[in-house]
Amino acid sequence: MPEAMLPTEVVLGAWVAAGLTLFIYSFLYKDNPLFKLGEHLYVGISVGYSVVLAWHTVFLRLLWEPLQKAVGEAPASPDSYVLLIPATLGVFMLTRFIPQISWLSRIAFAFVVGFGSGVAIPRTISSYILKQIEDTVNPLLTMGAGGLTMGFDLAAPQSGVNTIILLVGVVSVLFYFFFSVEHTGAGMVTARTGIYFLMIAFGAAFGYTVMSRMSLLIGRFRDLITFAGAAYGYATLVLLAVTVLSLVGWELATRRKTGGASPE
Amino acid sequence: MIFLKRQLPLAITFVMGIAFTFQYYIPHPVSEDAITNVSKWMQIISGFALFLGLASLFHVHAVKITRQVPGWGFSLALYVAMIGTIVIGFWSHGETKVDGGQTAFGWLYDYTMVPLQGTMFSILAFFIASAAYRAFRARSREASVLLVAAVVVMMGRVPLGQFLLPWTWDVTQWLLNVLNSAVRRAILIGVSMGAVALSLKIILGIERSYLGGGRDQ
Amino acid sequence: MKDFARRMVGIDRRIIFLLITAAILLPMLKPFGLPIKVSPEVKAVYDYIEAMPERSVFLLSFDFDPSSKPELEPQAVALLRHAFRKNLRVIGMTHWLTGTGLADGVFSAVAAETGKERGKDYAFLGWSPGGGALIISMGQDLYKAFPSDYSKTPTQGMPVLEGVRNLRDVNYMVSLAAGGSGIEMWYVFGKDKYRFEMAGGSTGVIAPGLYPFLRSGQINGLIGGLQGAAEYETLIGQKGMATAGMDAQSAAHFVIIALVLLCNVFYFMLRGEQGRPR
Amino acid sequence: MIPAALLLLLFWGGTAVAAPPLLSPPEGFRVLDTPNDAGKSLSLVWKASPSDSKNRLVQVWAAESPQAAFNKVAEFPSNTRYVKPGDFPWWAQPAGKGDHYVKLSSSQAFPIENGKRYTVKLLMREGGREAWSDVAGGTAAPNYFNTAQINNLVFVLAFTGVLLGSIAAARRNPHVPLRRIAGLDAVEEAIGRSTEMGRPILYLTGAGDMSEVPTIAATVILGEVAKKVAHYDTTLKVPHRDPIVMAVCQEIVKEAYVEAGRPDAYKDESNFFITGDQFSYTAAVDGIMLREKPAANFFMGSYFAESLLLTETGASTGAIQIAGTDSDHQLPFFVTTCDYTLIGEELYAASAYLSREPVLVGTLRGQDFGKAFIMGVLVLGTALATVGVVADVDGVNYVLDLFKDFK
Repeated sequence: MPEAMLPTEVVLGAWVAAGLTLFIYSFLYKDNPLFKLGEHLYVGISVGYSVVLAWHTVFLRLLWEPLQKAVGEAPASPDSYVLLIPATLGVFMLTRFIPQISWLSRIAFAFVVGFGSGVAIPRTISSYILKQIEDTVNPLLTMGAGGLTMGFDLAAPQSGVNTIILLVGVVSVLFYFFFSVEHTGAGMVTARTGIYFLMIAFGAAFGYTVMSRMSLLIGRFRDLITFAGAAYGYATLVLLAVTVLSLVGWELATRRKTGGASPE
Repeated sequence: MIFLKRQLPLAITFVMGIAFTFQYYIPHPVSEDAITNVSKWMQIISGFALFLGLASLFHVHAVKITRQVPGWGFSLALYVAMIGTIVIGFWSHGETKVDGGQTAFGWLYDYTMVPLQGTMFSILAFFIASAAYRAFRARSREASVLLVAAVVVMMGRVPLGQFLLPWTWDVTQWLLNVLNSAVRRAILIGVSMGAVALSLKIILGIERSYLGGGRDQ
Repeated sequence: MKDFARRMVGIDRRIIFLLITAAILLPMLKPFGLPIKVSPEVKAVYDYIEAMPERSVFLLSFDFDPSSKPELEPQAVALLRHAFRKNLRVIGMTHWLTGTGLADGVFSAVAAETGKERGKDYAFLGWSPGGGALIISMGQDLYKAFPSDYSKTPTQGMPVLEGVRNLRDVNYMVSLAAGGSGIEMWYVFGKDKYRFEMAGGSTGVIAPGLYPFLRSGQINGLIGGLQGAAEYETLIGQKGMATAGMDAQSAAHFVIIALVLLCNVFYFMLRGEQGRPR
Repeated sequence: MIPAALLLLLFWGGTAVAAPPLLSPPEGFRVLDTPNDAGKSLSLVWKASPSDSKNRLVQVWAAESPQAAFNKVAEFPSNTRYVKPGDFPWWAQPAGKGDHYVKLSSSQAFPIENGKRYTVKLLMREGGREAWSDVAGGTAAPNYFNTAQINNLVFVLAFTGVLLGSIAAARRNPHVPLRRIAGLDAVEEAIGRSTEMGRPILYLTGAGDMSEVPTIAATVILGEVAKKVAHYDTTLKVPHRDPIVMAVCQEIVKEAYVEAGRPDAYKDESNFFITGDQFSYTAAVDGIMLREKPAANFFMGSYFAESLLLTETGASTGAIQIAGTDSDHQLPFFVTTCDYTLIGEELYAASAYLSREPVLVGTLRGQDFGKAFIMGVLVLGTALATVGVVADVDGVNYVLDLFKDFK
């Protein structure tokens, strides 16, 4: 196999990435300094990244540049300065941690939360309530060429039998979350039906989540396998050995210090 | 002062809330312009809100370092990583690529942040397996139903399951499209009603905890 | 016998971790390649793009960050390959700040592979704060919401955006979502008012919660998790990362199923002894 | 038949040389301002005809003023563009059911301005034959209210009324009957067991901030748990990931101790901040579970991927675990790994049930009214829709349209 020459920064990157990945996986053995280091680096780097991007996007692109342009074009017009309103409110928001003037942040929050609540009400009713009712209320029978028929095809989501199942499911689960009456008699039957529906949906979600998490693992392993190649100087394999040895060393050192009990 | 601290925020919430609830029903350009401008303002304000979370992080770790509590070295590592990233980021003008070539900032992103974030979540794959082994029991009829549904979906969503037991594919499709939809829809309706109720209470000043502090403030 | 069961129930979970590692690693090193079935919800997305005329406007929103990269990146790549092959004008963006670099990388890579030009065939607008407010803002005036794209080129006058004033001029939109600020938000603040057709691609975790929207037609298709990505790869006839991962996925699922079954076997063996446990 | 047709063709063909034969022109053609919009758009309406077909084309010709020349602005087959059921509610239909309806928006080819009168006529074409409709005029204007969405507004107002009413009722009598919630009985048991074993109680309020319903519910339940803890004199530990939630919880716990008559036993340190980062927080809480082995773990509020890491570790220490969350994507894990789980809205209900605070009880009742109403609509609506199909009557739509989402 001919060895492709990779640029130095790519090889270096592979070593760093593989090392950090293995540090984090060392948590599977137990909580340890390597994991803690990886985790703190992760927080630090993502915060740093957010700061840089937020600065360039919010301050420069949305605030500074439009303001500069507007003021440059019409310095006398008050409209040019309108962006100072949200900027001021944004600064108010940051006063939350200065106790003497933290009340200023309430004004900013009031603005954001008020807008958010107002915007949400009609849209929630439209998309999450009316639209959902609309799709649940369907005729159970259809008028076909041969007169009235009811679809018994389970595989067709819109068939009559599935319409009934959907209706029973929605109503019984809604009833389970109905708190004004005690679940006795007919109510109990409905609520129990609701629970079974809930459990089936949770089961399906569990199965789907397993799939999701395994995919993430596959993605990470794919990188580790790539980095184990000769082109990358067998980064994964070397670093795996280093990680394992460090863990053993750490374990021995702490055992000696605490007299047998390993720390958590 | 009491007015500024207490009534003014409530008044702003009320006015904004009512105005933008009704905005939805008003197609007139005046109303459209209002939402265009205010939504842009919100973009800017929420940009600032991002720094709110950062401030508390800064504070917590600064305290750890100055007091030298156990593990303060990790806080120091966090600071170094954060400041390093910021410096490199500004040095690269916030660009990850320039003329097709990667900047130092882009390198940092690709080789540290991407693997770290991805790995953190992939750990859950292991925990989901051990949870499945230790906790996933048919303790009751409800738990059994959950278990069977989970196993069927796990089968039906991968090629090996579809190959060995082809019916799991169809059953999975039906479970997701009909039973699961019904439950999600009911939850959605219930939760949305909760959300609308909360929004109404916020607008009307009945619910004030978002302003922080005690509930009477 | 019961002793054995008890020992097995209390087994060190690190042994299970090793089992999972093996289940994923072995098929990746030696794949067995099973055929992939295509579900109607994925086919719907494919069909819609397939039927779009050339130079239609396709908006792809990357609403995830690196933590969901393995699931959603293959979806993004497959969708982009398809859109570029159909000569659509593609607009990219993200609501997730930390996903920006990732999204830009995917765009550049697929564009380079298909010989498409930034600014002419596609635009990557980058990240902007606001969530729902950003969508409303884009729905009213795209150029106010994004005065410049990710590489700081002014959006006004970009050839790819010719005739696009706001979201109403978008023909199709797909949100690739890993959580809250994704598909539902795009529907509630975007499609509901600005009337473009849209679909979703999501991680497995949130996919089941999106089925009510699929049923009611609020989204016209749904690509769920790695399996969904593999289905899309099958449809465009270009196998990629997702198809390659499906064998490992199969193996891991079967290990979990085996673990669940074992757990229950031991549970029933021990049940008599402890009375009826809770 | 054929000779007759031939004859007809011959006859018509003969006269066609002189003047094209007349097609029946579109009837009842009207131009109106598009209803419920922001202006700059006109709507065209005319009656459907049985002879509409895909071969018969309709062209729209419009002029900027009665004097100006007409330009062609659109063309489509005559059997398209109808008022379809579901497009408009019965109270806001621009034309009768089955009529033709075309929305003409302002475009570069034909800009439409508000307040200006435009004249429009239609041309019908089939083969070589043509027919013009009457000329009609209309003026575009922006509207102040979208009447198609009036049902949405009625919902908002009615729900506001019900909510305020039930909160007022709950203020008068907060002890309205609420159903028993199974998980809540276990709270007392868990606290009792902790006391017996002399181990602490761990209480988490979730990932959300104070603007989220589940977090508010979690803090309210914390108050009730703290009262019992104060009574039994057990240790309570509440690690936080949001400084504001922590400040709120400190006040709530303090109040609870005072109410339980044990202000001396209150410690500010029982609420403490760890970090806002998801996994650092999780690792730290897992550490607390393993070191201090709490006898009871409470997980209330909203959770994300960390849920399983927390409950799995908690289960391995043998603690009684009680969860309550509306994060539906995490519920499967709580249900499988915890002893009791308050599912979704049960969490909100639990906070009302325990605290009997009028606002919470009232909100719960208000939502119950809403749910009862929706359940009724679903069942009766399905019945009505079925009747509509069986009896083939359109009248049911007068009711069903009320619960549809229109734009």
